[in-house]
Amino acid sequence: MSVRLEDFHSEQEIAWCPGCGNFPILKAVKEALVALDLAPHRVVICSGIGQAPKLPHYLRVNTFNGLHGREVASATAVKMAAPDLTVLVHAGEGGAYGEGGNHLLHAIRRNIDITLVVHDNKTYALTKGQASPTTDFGTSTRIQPHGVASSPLNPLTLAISQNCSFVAQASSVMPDQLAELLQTAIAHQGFSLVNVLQPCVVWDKVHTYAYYQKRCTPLGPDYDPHDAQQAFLLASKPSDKIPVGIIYRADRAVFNAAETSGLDQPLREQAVDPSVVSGYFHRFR
Amino acid sequence: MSVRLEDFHSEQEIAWCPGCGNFPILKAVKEALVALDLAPHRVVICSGIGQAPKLPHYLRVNTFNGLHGREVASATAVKMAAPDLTVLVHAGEGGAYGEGGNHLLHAIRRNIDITLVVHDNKTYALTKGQASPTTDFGTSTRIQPHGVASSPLNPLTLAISQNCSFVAQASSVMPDQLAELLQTAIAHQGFSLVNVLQPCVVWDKVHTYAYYQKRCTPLGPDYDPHDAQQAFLLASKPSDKIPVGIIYRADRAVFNAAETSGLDQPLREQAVDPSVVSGYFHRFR
Amino acid sequence: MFPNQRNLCVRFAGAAGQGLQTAADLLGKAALRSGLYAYSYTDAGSRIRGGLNFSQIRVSTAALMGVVDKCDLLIALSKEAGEKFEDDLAENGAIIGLEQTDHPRSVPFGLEQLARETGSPKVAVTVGLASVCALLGIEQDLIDDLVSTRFSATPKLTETNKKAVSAGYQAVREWAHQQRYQLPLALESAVDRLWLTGHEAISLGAVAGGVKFVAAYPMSPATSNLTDLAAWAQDFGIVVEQAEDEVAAINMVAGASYAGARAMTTTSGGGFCLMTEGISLLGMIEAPAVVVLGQRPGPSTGLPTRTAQGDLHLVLHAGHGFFPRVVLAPRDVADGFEITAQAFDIAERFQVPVFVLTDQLLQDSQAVVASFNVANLPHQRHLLSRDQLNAMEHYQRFAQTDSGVSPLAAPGSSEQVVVVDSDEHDEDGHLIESAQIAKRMAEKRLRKAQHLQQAKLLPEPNIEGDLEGRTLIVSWGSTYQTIAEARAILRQKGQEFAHLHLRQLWPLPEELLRRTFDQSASLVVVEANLNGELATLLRQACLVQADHVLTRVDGRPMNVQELVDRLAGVVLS
Amino acid sequence: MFPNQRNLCVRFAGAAGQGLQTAADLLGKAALRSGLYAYSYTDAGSRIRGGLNFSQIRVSTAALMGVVDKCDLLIALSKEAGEKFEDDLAENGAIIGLEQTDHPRSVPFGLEQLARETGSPKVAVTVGLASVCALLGIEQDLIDDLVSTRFSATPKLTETNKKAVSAGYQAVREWAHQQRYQLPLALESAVDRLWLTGHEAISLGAVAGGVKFVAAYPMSPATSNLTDLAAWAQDFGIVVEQAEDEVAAINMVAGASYAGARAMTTTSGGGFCLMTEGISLLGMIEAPAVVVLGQRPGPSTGLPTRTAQGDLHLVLHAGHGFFPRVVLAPRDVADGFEITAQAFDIAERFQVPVFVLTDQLLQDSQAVVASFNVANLPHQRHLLSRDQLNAMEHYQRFAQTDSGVSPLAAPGSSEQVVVVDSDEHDEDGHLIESAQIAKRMAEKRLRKAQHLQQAKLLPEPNIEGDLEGRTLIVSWGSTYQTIAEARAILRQKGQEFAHLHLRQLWPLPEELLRRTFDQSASLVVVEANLNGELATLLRQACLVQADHVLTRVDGRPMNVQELVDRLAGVVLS
Ligand SMILES: Cc1ncc(C[n+]2csc(CCOP(=O)(O)OP(=O)(O)O)c2C)c(N)n1
Ligand SMILES: Cc1ncc(C[n+]2csc(CCOP(=O)(O)OP(=O)(O)O)c2C)c(N)n1
Ligand code: SF4
Ligand code: SF4
Ligand SMILES: [Mg+2]
Ligand SMILES: [Mg+2]
Repeated sequence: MSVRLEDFHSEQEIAWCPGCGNFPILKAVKEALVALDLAPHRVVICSGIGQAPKLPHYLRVNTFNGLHGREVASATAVKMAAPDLTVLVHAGEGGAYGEGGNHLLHAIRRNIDITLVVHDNKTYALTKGQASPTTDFGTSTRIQPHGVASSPLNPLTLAISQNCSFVAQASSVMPDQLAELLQTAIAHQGFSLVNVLQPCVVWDKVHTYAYYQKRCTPLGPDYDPHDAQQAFLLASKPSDKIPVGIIYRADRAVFNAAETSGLDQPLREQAVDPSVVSGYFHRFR
Repeated sequence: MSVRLEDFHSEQEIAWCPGCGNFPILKAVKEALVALDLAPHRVVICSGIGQAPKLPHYLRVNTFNGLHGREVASATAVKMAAPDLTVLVHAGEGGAYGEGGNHLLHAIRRNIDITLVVHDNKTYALTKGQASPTTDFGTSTRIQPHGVASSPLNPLTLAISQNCSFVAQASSVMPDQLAELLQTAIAHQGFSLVNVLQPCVVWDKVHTYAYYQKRCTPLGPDYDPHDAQQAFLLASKPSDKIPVGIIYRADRAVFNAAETSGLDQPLREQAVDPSVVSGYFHRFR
Repeated sequence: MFPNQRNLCVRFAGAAGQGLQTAADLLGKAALRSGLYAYSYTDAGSRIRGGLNFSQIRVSTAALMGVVDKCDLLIALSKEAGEKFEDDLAENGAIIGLEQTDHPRSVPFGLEQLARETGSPKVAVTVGLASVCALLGIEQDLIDDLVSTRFSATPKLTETNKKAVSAGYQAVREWAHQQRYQLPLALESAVDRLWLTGHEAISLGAVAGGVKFVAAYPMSPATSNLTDLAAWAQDFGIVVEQAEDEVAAINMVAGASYAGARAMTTTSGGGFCLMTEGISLLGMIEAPAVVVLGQRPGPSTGLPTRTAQGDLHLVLHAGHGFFPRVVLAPRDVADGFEITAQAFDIAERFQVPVFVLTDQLLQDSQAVVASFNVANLPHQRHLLSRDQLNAMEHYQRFAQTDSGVSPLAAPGSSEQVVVVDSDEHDEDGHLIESAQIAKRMAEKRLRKAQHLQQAKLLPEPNIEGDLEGRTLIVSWGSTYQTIAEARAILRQKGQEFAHLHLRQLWPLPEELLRRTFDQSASLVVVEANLNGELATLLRQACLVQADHVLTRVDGRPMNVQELVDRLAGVVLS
Repeated sequence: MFPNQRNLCVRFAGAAGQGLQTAADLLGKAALRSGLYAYSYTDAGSRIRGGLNFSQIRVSTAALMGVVDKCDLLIALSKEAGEKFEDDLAENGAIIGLEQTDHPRSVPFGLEQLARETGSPKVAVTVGLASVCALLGIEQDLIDDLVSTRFSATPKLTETNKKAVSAGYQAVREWAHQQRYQLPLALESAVDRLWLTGHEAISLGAVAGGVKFVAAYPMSPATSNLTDLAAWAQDFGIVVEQAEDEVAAINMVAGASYAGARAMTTTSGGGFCLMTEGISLLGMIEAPAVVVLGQRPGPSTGLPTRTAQGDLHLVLHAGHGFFPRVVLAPRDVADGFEITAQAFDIAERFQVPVFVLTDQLLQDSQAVVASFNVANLPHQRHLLSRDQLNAMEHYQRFAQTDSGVSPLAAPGSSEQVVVVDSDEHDEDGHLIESAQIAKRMAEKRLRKAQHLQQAKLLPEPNIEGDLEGRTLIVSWGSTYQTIAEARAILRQKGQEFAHLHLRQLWPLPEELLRRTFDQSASLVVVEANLNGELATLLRQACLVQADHVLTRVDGRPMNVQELVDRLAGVVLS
């Protein structure tokens, strides 16, 4: 029997604002999981704290809703412990690129098979609209009344620069393409970064639905995501057209925890046998 | 009276191993400071924990030897508080790219005028030779007996990807060029990253003096560091020639703490006057 | 209490985003300008729109800053708000809802309809505010004025809101029962008072304490201090930086402090945990710093927008290894100012981290308080001057002294260099391996801790009430006013309690405590946590066991009536 | 003690990189194989080459694992080593140096010259090792064998080292005084014993406890556990990951634990601080985990390669908000095995973080111990099986129970989903705002803490010695053997002390403690920190004030003679 949308139905009341750009993402994730025939109990969604990270409560799925900015670290371990499960991370860009920037860098290095979906709304939404790492230079906020003095982080070039094996951009305003991209990202073996441009209807009056509708431009069929140079150029060059689609792909060895452990079963299945240590006693004689 | 090498003389016993690649860096820093006529009391060197971070003790200079991986964060604040002083950071690549990776990312975004010198010896030397973020894939260490399973971080492309205003690479095996580069980096207004390839004679038998002597190739006079595309290509492409020199430069606004504070004197000079708050009382009536 | 009541409690209830806090704020300001007192606090969930929140404000003729559970006027800005809170109505209270209902307490008008008549249903909250003001007897002009100022940026909004104010006043005038809520006004006294939140008081205290550097990462309920100081940065000359994470924030504070700035950070429990390695660094390099910790219920993310007093032992033991520290906790809004201003002086004078423990209740509470006296606050820096430094042969950052406090210098002040190290170091600040030096420096830090224990930081706490043979209440932090009010009520009922409220939690005034405990018949500790943090500290410091520990752990503030009942129960038990 | 002494202390002293630890290791192994006991510890600075370090090893006919300050044989591998330590020679001790000197205690040969004769001056340390073995009466074949195995990778090195062994034996044979150092051997008993370090015992304990996931970031003195487990990973089936930082490490542990793995991390104080937010997360999501904390002197970086017991209160209060936890501390090398194995079972059984407090002394100490008994160790997992889960209508991760412990399931085990949240949550694991649920869940955690307090975790501690009317020594952690030996010496002098050594620091056996304190005449706490961490905990938990707290704060271990003197002084005072 194949997986249906209803399997993901959750009773939880959704605490997002009406019209929030997170809704299309929630819908897209469910659709992607259904399309991949992944049942709720075969999937773990990890998240931290923020608006985006509330997502896993809004579908029926294994959920590790941990700490702000640490979602990638925890998800990495979930995958190491349970390689048989599909592991997704939903994070705000504040968590993923701010508090948790270091984990992202090193997750890319590891190329562990998890999919990081960043709900990039260019603001710390849950804490009421402070600048986030992707807020534009000069934007004024309550903590930066004279304008943000740092340049925004570019997550795409960052990931490309470290040869991240899957780098994509999507937007809440193109929900079908988003669902499709998520499906590809989840299916991709290795670390996938999907930066989703998500309007926040409360704190950001610039990056609205209309803003993205006007600018988001799917990559053409000619675009070759395997060309790092081209990807770098595309992602770094400021332009009125915001590229959405798979920006970069690299063929890289996928992190395999079994290589260090030699185990072929998930760690939850491992029994305890204190007597194994006796096999080592000769080393200490 | 101009600054002399002897002004930097320190009585401290140097705890590095004989032949360590840190010695040429120590010498080069002193030379760069002398060349820039910067007296010891006008300079602050920040560092963390590791072999490299011991450096500031080995010259007479204002020293903030703080926490492993946090040197950039502390240095950022030293510069904000004392814009009149020259601020350098000496870090191991473990501190700068591992424990402290997030601070590096955000220091690049801020473009604050400090110079980060990373002693990149591809190992956690002080803690006895574990893999560091720049250790080659597959290298076996005591913690990675079956080989490092992550790809090495590429600090140069990382910095270029975020439009870091000054990105250079140098090596202990070319001490004169190193001193010159440091001089340029310190003189540069904005955040400078100098990745110094530093042989560790104890833990790394591959990246020896000979290894670097054979490979390190200064950039030619035709190389234009302002071209991001070219810099990215140069820094990302594996090659037998390791480029040393200024890899990338970008013209960017320099972080200026006075813009938020409106102060034109360093913070140490600021008096305390509780009565200033009275000027605000009308707001609360 | 009718008809002569001298205080009135108003609850604005509805969804996040409906302007509940703004309404309470404006009402408080109106009260202030009318010579009344006011106190408000907020009950909100962790979302930006929707849900069920309230802001409750007491308006009174004398300062009354306890949290109470009943309200006289419920301004229900949603149907659910009316239903959920109707049981919280005090005797003779009234419900002012979106619609007039057949609830016996409903006023004979509906806010939504009146709002719609002004042209915008969104101003229902303003109609509610106006009707409250009308009931209290506050002049309409005053509210008009406040509303105009608040919405001055958008003239259209001003217009609709002013219409809403009219509508509210008009509706009340038409209602027969208006008089019973009126309070006597005393307009002349307003000038000596302020209406401000706990976080504003703390932020102003930081300014008075000379803060020049703030690095922090947003986290409820401490974000507000960062926001205040960022907004005020240019007026007071403060470098304010939003750090990439809390680890950066505290290491920035350490760097700025080293460079001679009065530096602070502000965070909540989770963020504070990330700072603890840096706190230990401050201890080792003896860098002055102020950490404002806004408590909320844990563990972990817990209840992010609610209140608790669960981090006392956390700050007492944060950071590995031993080093001296000071822990202070303001008892109410006004105290936030005083304590924070003092914290900066103490930090620099003794070169220690000083923790200011606040909590969501205190941070987001707003109160009419006496205007702050700034004349007696410390106003000296404790840094060596250029001349003093130049006169020295060789400056040693960690020179041995009897008190353990070494003369402090900032780099760049003179030709001397300033060396600090997170490793154990010698007097010069250089790292060492020697057992002798290690011992000497550890003992220096211990001496400093002992010196702090002897030093006068804050004045000794008062014992309120007559101690002899009575039950003593011991408490700390934001519960003060609520306990004080509960005691007053109990006194009227013939039950006297003495009260000792600690503003300085570390070092503790141990001698005073022991003396006081000896004199009291029994000991009740009141605090909002699961495990009796203060009670445990008293065991440790004074070898005394509280007879009762009254706690509350659901993230909601203790209230006066609850305390009256529980304290009465304690005596009976 | 000559000529019938039954133990001999050898100090290998020189620079980092000279192979001092290897020498001690091989000597211990030789002792083990000769039926003797051995105990060694290391005194080293934070550098890779140079400086002045030593490894000191006691070889004895009975188990003697106290730290002593004097050595019988000083193997001085540098001139400075000879000069620095000559005062530490015991009566009748001898110096074996690089050169023969005119020091009255110098043996009539020099290691460097003998080494040079073998072709490599670098093997001076092997010559030294061999001469010690020769003096002890250990068979040359045995050492030859050990040296061959150690250098089996490089035949050339084996060759020179074997020559060095010969040279050492030869030199001793030519020296008249060799007999006086000989110990009686008992070869047959070797098979039941192990020679291993504290960190190896702890790492083996982790394996016996079923560890399946390790994430950590290197930090002295805890790196060694990470190294051990990484080396053994494939043999025992363990996922070992070097994290990018400590914050990642603990959040990985939380993730792996959620996914059903027995998970641990290992770190020291500074790294632990960075983990504390994650510790609070473990508390909130009730994830089992073991944290091995290797203590070293703080604050901050402190003395990175030295020892301390300064982080007891840190682990007791790490993480914001209240949640149950367990703190254990092995008392010696063998105990490291037992305690760590138990820690994993306790963690999973009660779904709490369990802290294993070790320190540099214990980690790097090496001892001959009885082979570990694995038969009685717990060997059950406490996870719901697929069948159990399938039989449930609806699995609730945080179901209410009397004990506060909810049935534990891992995601993927069945079709049930497992939901955890760092926010306050309901029984399903979903985040909530409700006051009622918040209270219920906080009380569930409190019940679990109380349940832990009642539960039998480790056996109650023994009181050693006769308590009645005597002074009681209370201690914890790595000081145990040194205190035991000091007591034995004092007993011979007619001064009896009782001794209570705590292996379980939290929850404390409060009742036993109170009973014991009541019976003893006075109380001395012995611990290696500045501020009496255990003494403070006893005040808090038992309302008892230690009469004396004997501390040491310079990063060097307390030694037997020092304790003998100080304990004697305590009784006189
Ligand atoms: C360690 C820590 N620091 C700070 C916070 C407070 N906090 C909660 S959400 C958040 C920012 C959320 O921004 P983002 O990650 O972009 O998510 P969004 O709400 O925009 O979806 C912050 C700072 C926290 N929970 N934990
Ligand atoms: C928070 C923290 N974690 C771990 C350590 C232990 N530590 C000290 S130095 C070091 C690594 C040093 O490597 P690197 O930064 O590359 O410097 P190097 O010694 O190679 O020059 C580590 C892990 C520490 N001091 N602090
Ligand atoms: S604040 Fe913004 S991101 Fe958060 S729920 Fe509302 S619209 Fe969405
Ligand atoms: S271990 Fe390596 S990096 Fe460290 S001092 Fe020795 S040679 Fe230099
Ligand atoms: Mg965001
Ligand atoms: Mg390194």
